[in-house]
Amino acid sequence: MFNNFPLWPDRASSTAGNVDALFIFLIIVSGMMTLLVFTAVIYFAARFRHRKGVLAEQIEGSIPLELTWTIIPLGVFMVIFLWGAVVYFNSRTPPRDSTEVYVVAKQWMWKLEHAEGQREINELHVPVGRDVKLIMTSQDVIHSFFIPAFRMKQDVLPGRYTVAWFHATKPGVYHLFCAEYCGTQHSGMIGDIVVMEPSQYEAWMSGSPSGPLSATGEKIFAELGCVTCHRTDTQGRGPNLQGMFGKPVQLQDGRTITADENYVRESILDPGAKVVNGFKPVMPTFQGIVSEEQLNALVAYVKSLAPAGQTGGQTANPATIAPGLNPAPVTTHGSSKGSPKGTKVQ
Amino acid sequence: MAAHAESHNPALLHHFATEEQQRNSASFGMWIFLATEVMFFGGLFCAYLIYRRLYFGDFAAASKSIDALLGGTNTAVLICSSLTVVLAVWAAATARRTLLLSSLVVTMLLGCVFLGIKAKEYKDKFDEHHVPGATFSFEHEQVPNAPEGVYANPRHAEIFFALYFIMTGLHALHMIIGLGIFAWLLIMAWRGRFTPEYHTPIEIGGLYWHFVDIVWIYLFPLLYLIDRHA
Amino acid sequence: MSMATATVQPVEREDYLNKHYGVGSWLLTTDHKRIALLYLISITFFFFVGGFFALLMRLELLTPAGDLVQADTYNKLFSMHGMVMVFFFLIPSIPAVLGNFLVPMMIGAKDLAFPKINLLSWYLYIIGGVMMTHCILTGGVDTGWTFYTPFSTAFSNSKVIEAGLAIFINGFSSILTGLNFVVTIHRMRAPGMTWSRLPLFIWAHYATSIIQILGTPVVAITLVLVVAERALHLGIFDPKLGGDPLLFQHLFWFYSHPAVYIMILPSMGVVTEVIACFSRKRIFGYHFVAMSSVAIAVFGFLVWAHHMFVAGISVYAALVFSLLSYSVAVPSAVKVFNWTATLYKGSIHYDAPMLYAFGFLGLFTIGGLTGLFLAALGVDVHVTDTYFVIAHFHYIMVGGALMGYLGGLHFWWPKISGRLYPEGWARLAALIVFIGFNLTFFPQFVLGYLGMPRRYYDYSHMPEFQVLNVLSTAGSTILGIGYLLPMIYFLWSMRYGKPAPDNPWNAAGLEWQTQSPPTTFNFVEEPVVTWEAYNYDEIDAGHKQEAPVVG
Amino acid sequence: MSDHAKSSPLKMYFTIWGALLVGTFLTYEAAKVDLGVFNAAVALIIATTKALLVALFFMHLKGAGEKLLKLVVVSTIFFLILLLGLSMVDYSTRYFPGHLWS
Repeated sequence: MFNNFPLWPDRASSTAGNVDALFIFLIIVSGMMTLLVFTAVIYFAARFRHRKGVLAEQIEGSIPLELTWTIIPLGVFMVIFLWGAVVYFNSRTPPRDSTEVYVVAKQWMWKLEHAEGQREINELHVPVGRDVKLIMTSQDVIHSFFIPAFRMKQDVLPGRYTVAWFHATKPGVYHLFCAEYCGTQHSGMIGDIVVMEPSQYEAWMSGSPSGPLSATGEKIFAELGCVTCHRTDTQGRGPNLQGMFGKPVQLQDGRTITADENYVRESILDPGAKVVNGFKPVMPTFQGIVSEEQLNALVAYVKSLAPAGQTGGQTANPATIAPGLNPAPVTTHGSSKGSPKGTKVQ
Repeated sequence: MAAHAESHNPALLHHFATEEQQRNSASFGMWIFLATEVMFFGGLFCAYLIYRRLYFGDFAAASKSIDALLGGTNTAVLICSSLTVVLAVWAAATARRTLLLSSLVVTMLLGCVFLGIKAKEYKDKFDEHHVPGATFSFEHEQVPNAPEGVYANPRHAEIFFALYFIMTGLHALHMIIGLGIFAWLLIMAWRGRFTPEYHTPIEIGGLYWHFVDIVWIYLFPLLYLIDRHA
Repeated sequence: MSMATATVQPVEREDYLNKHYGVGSWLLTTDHKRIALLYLISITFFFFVGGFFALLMRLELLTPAGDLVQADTYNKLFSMHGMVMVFFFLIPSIPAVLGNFLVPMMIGAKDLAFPKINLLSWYLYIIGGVMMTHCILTGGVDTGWTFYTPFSTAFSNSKVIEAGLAIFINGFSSILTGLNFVVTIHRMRAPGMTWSRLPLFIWAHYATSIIQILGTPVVAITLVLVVAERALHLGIFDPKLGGDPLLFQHLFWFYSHPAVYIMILPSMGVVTEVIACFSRKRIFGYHFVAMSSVAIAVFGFLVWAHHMFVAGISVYAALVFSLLSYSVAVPSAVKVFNWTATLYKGSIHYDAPMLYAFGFLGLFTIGGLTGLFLAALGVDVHVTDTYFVIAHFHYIMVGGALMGYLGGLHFWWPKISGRLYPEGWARLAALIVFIGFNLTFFPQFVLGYLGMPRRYYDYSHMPEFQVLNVLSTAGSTILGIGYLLPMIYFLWSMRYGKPAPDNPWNAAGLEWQTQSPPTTFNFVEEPVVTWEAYNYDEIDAGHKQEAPVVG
Repeated sequence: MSDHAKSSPLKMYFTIWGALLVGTFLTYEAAKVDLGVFNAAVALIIATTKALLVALFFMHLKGAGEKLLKLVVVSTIFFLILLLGLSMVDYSTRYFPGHLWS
């Protein structure tokens, strides 16, 4: 009956249940408060309506009452805050060993590239029951990567990476929206998230001939001549990148930072900004020389140099992934690689 | 508050009960206006502090290219003008006509000196292609106190100069408005409109001038003196 | 409630409306009441302009396909709807019309402290308004009312600079109004009008003015930076040039979140007056209601980044701002409870202003409570930038602020115009607005949780959203009729309405002790206040207040 | 202006003027000395002292009969600090080591 008139969105990720639980709690709390106020207002309005000869009874106020309705709501609010914070923190912290997907947003399309090398546009195939981490950036304005069924949203900014993650629990095809207004075709910047059973996903993956993204990165790394300085010994003019990713790095100015995706990105585009201690600021900028996609490949390559287990990247073994938490039957066209747009599983 | 205070003074507006009420309202209004001005500049200071934190070395290099001596001189000029303003208020309150007129004139002269030095500074920046825009260039500028060969990122330096021009430009605009106000005060003082009982416009104009001075007191170290030590 | 009708005088008296004639006497007036009327006319114009854009948007969304207007047109519609409604209607609405008219009268003053600055405010508003209108007529602007960078600075092909400058100039109108109010409330109170005797309408305007004075300049300078960035490519907000687009959002929301309280606080003030009058009672917990206004104004400045939870700010900052967001919910809740308690053992009349106040109570409660959803981090991630947010802030800014504005306009119309509006039509309009509003915006909560993003003009790939959108569009036409009705019968009443007595509601408050409409300087003699606010017990017991009644 | 102000303020005005000039000189000189992170702190402390001198004595905040003007100044500074401080909360923790990406 509700095919055309849904009242609740699909719940297809591990986060979705948590968000829904808090949402339902909020509906109950605010429903009770609304009921309280409405009942009181309607009752008082009817009971104390004007009658000839009956004067209003003046009441100045009551400190105990004021304190009651200050402190009780405050207590309730703090519960909501804590609960919301926990849900948020979990939804913002990608687990280790996630499968990684690089997202490049542009007016008005989503370009997605799996760490394994598959490229997609406005469509993302993911397996059920696996943590997927999105490393996202924009080529132009601010966009926002929004999958309602996963209760997941993250703005995608130009000039830096933002990160989001999800763990799909139910095979199917779900909406992908751009949620941050981005210009003329904002409402056309939509796509499909295709969640598949692991076996089907493997089949889909193997259909693609290209190598992993880090291999592309390695090629670019060689073509741009990065290897001449970033050597695998300690003699290079630049730091040795082996095993560097994810580790703390001591900078020239004394600060220590973690070598994360944004740091690698910044070091390629603005090498002078955060020079590693003991090295000279001799690296030229690659701003305007590498595209966002090439940048992603380079980042993926640098990450692949890290010891296993540090990043996930290619280490996640599909065979070890448990089936979805919610082993619902595979729905209609969750498996087809190029599922036609506009046909959705609800 | 007496309902019918002497309403002989032509400067007392109809809707005020007393002159005191009118004077207090005017100065209170000015202070609130200055609160608005603080937040107006506050947005710029916020942007400045954040970028200074993110791009400290680039900001330091850009800051070093500005002539701090000119900036320091301008600070002294403004402080002197604040003194003459306060003298003008005192002269008006004590009916010293000559001191009042000369203080106003000197204040305006100092204001012009400030703007002149500012213009020289702007011209230098223009000649050095440090004005943000198509001709901007800040290549191979050494970052102070960094190893040899660490150059400022021109794009970040451009943000510094953008903020420098907007902040000092807005300040200079306030100076020009201040000069207009003081020219008007001078005319009124020349015509003998101010008495020890009624000189609110001088007080209020003075508050404005001092505020512009205070803004500069912060702008000077923040813009001119980042990481100057050798 | 017609106890005071006997005081109507048959002879025409001199008042602020008939004292001078001619266009010049209006355009050069410094009378706060005439300036209030100038504002009333100009904001009504912008209200219907903004409303027209809203109706077009709702019509477009009737069907999933983008068939009525083009994508760019739709983007301009919602952008200009937002800018016109926020900056040219809601922010000036109650302060510049009802506040301008009533603040001096309620405290027993002849005028605002700076009448010429008051007139200047209106001219600044008009200059900004003319620029905005010119911008609309010559192509419009498509950045959304939020001007997010780098879209607004480097990508939009519309008239961003003109719109930005229009709002910049208009901002000074708002600042000067707030400045005038604060000085007036501090310096111009009549003898005996102590702070704890002030009507709560005054307290609300005092709190509003704080925000106008301290918040508006920040958005003004931010818009200057946007304009400069767009014209000269400085890089301050442009990531391509090393800037941080989130800095824009911080600066923008530093004002634009408190701006919501500029809209809702005066409305709360109106509702407080109306509830006290029509339940014939002193307000329950006067000091708590007064202080909660100030608390809302101050706490309102602590919460701005809750608009940015998914924008890429640090998770730690998100935690801080989420926690602080609840601080503003508490005083709002306190107000609702105190209004409700005021009804208890009252003697409640159901005149049209009271119906609007009831409507306000209901809609503001829902709007406020759904704010809790948005402040809760985990839920905000899902519902931000969806129709849930749209529904939430319309419940506050239209359900709350506009209901209060209409209620206040009805309540003080006899004082403003000297005429009575038709009560039956007014009650009908209040009912229509309430029903139309809920039908328009309640479905949008559901749409939002389902995931429909805001600012979409075409949802043909999501046909499942259509039923709710149809409901919403249907509601919006009802709402449109509800808003058109008061304009018609107010205009009608100016000519055909019954002459209003000086105090038709038998209400407390100094403004009701003047004649209707008041004379130019409100009072013949400076009133001396010897009674508490809302002394309805004394009024209903037949005690006369000893303020001078003009006439 | 009250009576006692007739003789005393001139001396006070010139003293403040001198102090302000000295402060300016100090700011300029202190910037040339390497004080590490304290360079900025020293500059801001001197600037704030100077601003206070101007506000208290030249703008007559000190002698203002009522507390209202002081309240305006204090609350303005409070809101300015809110603007600067709360936006810094974001910027100083955004690249906190060890969150999100690790």
